[in-house]
Amino acid sequence: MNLVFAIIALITLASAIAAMCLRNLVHCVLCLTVTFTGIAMTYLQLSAQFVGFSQIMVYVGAVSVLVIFALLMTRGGNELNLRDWNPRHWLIGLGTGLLTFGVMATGIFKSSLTRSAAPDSKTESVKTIGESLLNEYVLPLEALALLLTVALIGAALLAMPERKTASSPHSDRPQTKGDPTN
Amino acid sequence: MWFEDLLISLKQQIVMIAPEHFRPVFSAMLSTIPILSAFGGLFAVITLVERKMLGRIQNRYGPNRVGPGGIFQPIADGIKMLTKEDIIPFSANQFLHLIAPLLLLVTAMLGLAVIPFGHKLVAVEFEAGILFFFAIGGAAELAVFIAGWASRNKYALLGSLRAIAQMISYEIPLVLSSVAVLMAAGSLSLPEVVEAQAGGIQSWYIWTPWGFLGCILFLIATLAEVNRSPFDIPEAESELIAGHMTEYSGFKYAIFFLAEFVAMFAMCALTATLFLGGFHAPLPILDFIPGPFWLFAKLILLVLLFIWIRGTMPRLRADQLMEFAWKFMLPMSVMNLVTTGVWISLGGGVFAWVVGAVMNAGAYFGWSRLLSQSSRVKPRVYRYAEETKANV
Amino acid sequence: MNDLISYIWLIPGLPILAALALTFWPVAKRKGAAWLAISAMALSFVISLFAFGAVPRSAEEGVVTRLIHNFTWFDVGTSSMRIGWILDPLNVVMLVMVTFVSLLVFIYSMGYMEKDPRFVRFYAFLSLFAGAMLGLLIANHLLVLFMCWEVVGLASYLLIGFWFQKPSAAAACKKAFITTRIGDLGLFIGMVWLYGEAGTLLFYDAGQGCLESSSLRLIASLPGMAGMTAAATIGCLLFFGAMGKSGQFPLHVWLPDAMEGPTPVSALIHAATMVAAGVFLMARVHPLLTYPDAGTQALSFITWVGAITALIGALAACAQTDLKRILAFSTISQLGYMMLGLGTGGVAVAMFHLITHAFFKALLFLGAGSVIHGCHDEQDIRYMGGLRKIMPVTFATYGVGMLALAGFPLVTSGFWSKDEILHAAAHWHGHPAPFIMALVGAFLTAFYMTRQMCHVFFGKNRLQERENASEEHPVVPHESPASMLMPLRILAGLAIVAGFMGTPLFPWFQSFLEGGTLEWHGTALFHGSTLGLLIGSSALVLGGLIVGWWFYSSLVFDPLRDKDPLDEKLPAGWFATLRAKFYLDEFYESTVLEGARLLAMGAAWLERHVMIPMMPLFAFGTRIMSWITRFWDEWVINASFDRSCKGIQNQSERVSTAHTGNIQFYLQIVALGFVLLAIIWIWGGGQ
Amino acid sequence: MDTLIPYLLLSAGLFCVGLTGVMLRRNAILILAGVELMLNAANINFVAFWRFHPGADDMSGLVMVLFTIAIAAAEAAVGLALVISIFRHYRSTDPEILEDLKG
Repeated sequence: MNLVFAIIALITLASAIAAMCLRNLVHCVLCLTVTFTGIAMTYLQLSAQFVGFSQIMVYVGAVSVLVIFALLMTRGGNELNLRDWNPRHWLIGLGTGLLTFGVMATGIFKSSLTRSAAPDSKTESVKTIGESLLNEYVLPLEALALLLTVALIGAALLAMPERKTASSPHSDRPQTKGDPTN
Repeated sequence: MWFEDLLISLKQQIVMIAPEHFRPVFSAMLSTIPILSAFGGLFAVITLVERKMLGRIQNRYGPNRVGPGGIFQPIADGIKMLTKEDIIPFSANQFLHLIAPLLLLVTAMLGLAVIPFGHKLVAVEFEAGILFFFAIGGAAELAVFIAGWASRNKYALLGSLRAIAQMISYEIPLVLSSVAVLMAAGSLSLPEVVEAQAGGIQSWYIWTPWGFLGCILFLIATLAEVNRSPFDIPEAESELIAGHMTEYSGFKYAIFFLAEFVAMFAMCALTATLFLGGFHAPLPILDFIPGPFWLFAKLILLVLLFIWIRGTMPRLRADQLMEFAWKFMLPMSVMNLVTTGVWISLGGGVFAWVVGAVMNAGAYFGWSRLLSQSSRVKPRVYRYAEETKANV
Repeated sequence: MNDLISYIWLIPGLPILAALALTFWPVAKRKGAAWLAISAMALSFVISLFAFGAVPRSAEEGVVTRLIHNFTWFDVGTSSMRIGWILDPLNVVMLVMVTFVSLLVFIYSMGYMEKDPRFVRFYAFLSLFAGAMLGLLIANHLLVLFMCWEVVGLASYLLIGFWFQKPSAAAACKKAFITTRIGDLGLFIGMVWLYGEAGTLLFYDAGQGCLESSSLRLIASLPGMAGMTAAATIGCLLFFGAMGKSGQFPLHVWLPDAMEGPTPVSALIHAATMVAAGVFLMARVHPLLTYPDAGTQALSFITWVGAITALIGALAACAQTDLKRILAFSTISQLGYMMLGLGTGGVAVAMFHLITHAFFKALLFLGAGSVIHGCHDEQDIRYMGGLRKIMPVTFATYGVGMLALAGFPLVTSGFWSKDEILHAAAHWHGHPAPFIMALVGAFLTAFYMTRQMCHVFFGKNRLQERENASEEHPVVPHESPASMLMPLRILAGLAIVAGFMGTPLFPWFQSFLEGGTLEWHGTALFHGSTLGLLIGSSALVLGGLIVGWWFYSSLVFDPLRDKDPLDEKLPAGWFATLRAKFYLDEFYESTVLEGARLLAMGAAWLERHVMIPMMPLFAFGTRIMSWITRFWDEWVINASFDRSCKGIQNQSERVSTAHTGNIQFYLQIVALGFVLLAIIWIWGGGQ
Repeated sequence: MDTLIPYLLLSAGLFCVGLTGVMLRRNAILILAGVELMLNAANINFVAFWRFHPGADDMSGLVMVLFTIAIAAAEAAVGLALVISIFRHYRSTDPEILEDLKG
């Protein structure tokens, strides 16, 4: 049990770090997909099947593909330089990240909540989830439906080509102010 | 029933042979190996049948040289594929190039794990089985992308992007039309869906108005999902050579082929499970014939239907394909959900049947009329060409 | 049968549905449209007959049994708006009469409007008109009644102005609408007042309605205006509405002008729907007026107005030359009789005359329509004449109607119903003048109807002498088609028969309306003053007929060349006054309209000679004010404000350097802040 | 003994990796990916706490995860659309150039 989890966690973390470090963007996304799959495996580990499958369906099936499409659509721009990491304060950023992790880890080890053992068997039933979605959480569910609709329309509108302006995807330079090279 | 019980007890006996620690693994292998071998064999048979049938449709013989009537053609094909040179393009990403067909095959085969082949004959019994099926199916898109991207070939990349766009678009009506069945059965578990259709041909879901429309939508979406003709644009030879498979050869190509067929089998098995009563016999008298037989019979019938469609239908254009998915399939499947809701709230019966039929037929005719009025078939738009012209 | 009450809405509902169908479905064929409207009306008539059978008669004197169906229309907060239908003897006889007369008018219109291009629209309006009137009849709620009342007004506006291409018709429909609206103002105020006092507008509601004893007691005890009780005041206010609708003096001026509409419309307005609404309203709220010691002033007001109207209408009718205008003034006069009867005798007396009048007035108008149709839209009686031979059916039926209107003794319905009114007026305790005015009116009625008959049907035909007639295209009068004659025949029969349901010998009508046992009063005719009054009124009527014949017989008089005999006999100027309808229109013109004009001129003068000269003064004041504020602005506000702005700007320039515009930098700050907080939390021993 | 700690540590690790990526990557798409990572880290916490919660039928944790997944998907869609829209204007997805509001 713990061994399986350790392997999964290791793969997940490693691929997450790879996703945030690699130079090649497509590789980044593929690593990200592995991370998402690892997280789904963690859910299955925690005997949350429904959520795990949802995770695979949404993240592996949809979000990563979306990211890939976005990547392929934003190619060929005026990349400033080849260095992908932010050159100015990458050390500060890294430090902040490590500091955050340290603080969180300290908090986790200090907390008394984490001492309790898991109940022996806890099964998630799809029916119960559905019932609590439609009883207790029906209002958030409806709001979410609205949000998804709005997001769908909004994303389509945002990504639509702007016909009026001259800055079509194939024109050479933007007409907007702000020279990006300074 | 007797057949399934026999199989299960047999498996338990065999598992006992293994040492204690290996029993779970052994049990899993005993569940999977028959399924995989059955579908592998089916793959061989179906490729031959497809070529023969297409030949008949096109007024020619089809393979008839190897063995009597060409029945050993699959074996010959296999040998040919295995002995061909495996070419990896120089600039391709070797690891990803290798892993793509395997990933595709794995996703296709994993889908079979939740299909109930008979009473209690299901490899893994998940409570959210159908969700698993679709989730794994979603991962196939990623495999297609990896194949296209790792090849470092423009045709391959374009083909894979087309395939992904198509699969994502058609996944929505696919899932929505199966949701209708889940609503009626009240469960996400496929064995329970099959149980809900027990009792002969008249209780299959295809005979309800929503089931009928849902089944048709599901079949169309399935065609698109497995890139079969008339939705085989990603592999349109005349446009994209072979799509994401352009840079593959030899055994990897064969694996692509196998994955595609297994995916088709899995989808057909799911169709049969959702709408055609799964492993149930059409008449209660025929119950003595084991369930797997019926499931495979239905599956093969559907596959033959697909081959027939491939032989008769011309290929769609890419923009028409997407318009069809978003403008027709999606509204119809949403409408089908509404109809299902009405059906359930009316509690079935003749009245509900009439209401549902009227709702669905009205939606179909009204919507298709509206669509055909609003958009006559338009010439293909070359946006890139137009805009450059405008800029010049 | 008692659940019929819940379907009673079908009676107005069907014609209104037909009207809607004809309005929104304009592709209907002309014939089909007419038959749709007619069949809807016929169904309403059948339902009305069932309703008539369903209304129970009560054997007890003064107690009326009513079928009531009340329901909640909508809820406002905790209180709910309840409306309802009612079915009682009062409205059931009206229902039968209105549906029947409307049905005949509908059938008649098929012939009369045959060539009109807006035939379908005409039937839509007619159906709306009749439907609204029927809704008014079955309403058990004053507001519902008022709404139907207004729809009746609207439909009358549409129908009177149906030939709106004629300027006179356009003016007439506006006049009708506005004049009745003046009366409606009174009705509306009365309604609001009634609601304020009684708290409900339901007429009958199991003891809670505003016309039932508990509310009546309350209203009768409250003080109203001008020394009257609230009941009397409300009654008077409601009567204002009735005055407008039923053409009572002085709001009767629209009624003669309403003759600009098509003749079937006139028939419908005068016989069945519009003018009857006012009388019906007063009959409906009659309990309010007759509550002991509460409504006497209102009743005498109604009586006087009725008597004056009866006399004035009759007088004006004597001098008119337009065929339909004479009938219009006769209607005004007869409506005056009804109000007189209502004021002196009660509901049954007025309603009896209303019913009989409806039949013979519908007959007269339809007959007049037939004459006009036959004479190719000629309406001036001086150019008619001799039609007796050419239009025999029209002549015979018109003669019956004329005799009924004049009140020819014993055989006609008008005699019996008018006699009831005279009887009631004679026994009125107030003043003898109304009775005498009514007698004079009765004499004049016979006189002017004889005058009209002589002009139209006797002598020789003068249609050729019209300017537009020529030798090549002679204007030849002809008899009307069967669809127009059939209603005439039916109505002629009824104009005679209807009277016998309310003779003193066998007063079925009174007992039906007011309750009480019905029996044969064999000697009632010879009882007390009844006989004298019968003989007296008969003599008056016969006298009127004889005088009329003597004046206007074709043997001695040619309308086109001779001066009107009445003009010769009367002192100079009297006849002109009568012909000009007592100059009432001119009076309104010079008072109301002139007043409004003077007001406008006054306002213009004020503008031109007072406001404009004052303008420079204002401007100068404004300039001075602005000088002061400018000084203040420049030397006090700006100075301090500019300095402080400068300071803020300098400071904010320093602060704004923190805004790098880089989200990642911001996020870093946020993360560090989080780390800081977490450290503090952990350091503080947080769990 | 199986405790919450490894799950929480995994979650914290993922969160910090995502955070660092968001702070340092120069491609807006990968910044969005980092945000997704952070959201997923939170989700792991939800599921882990649900698993270790003694109540039998309380599904709140899972429901929250489902909500988060849906919202994150919407966020990804809108965010990527924004990135594409930005790319059309500036020909770049580097957040550093988006500093028109710089003080």
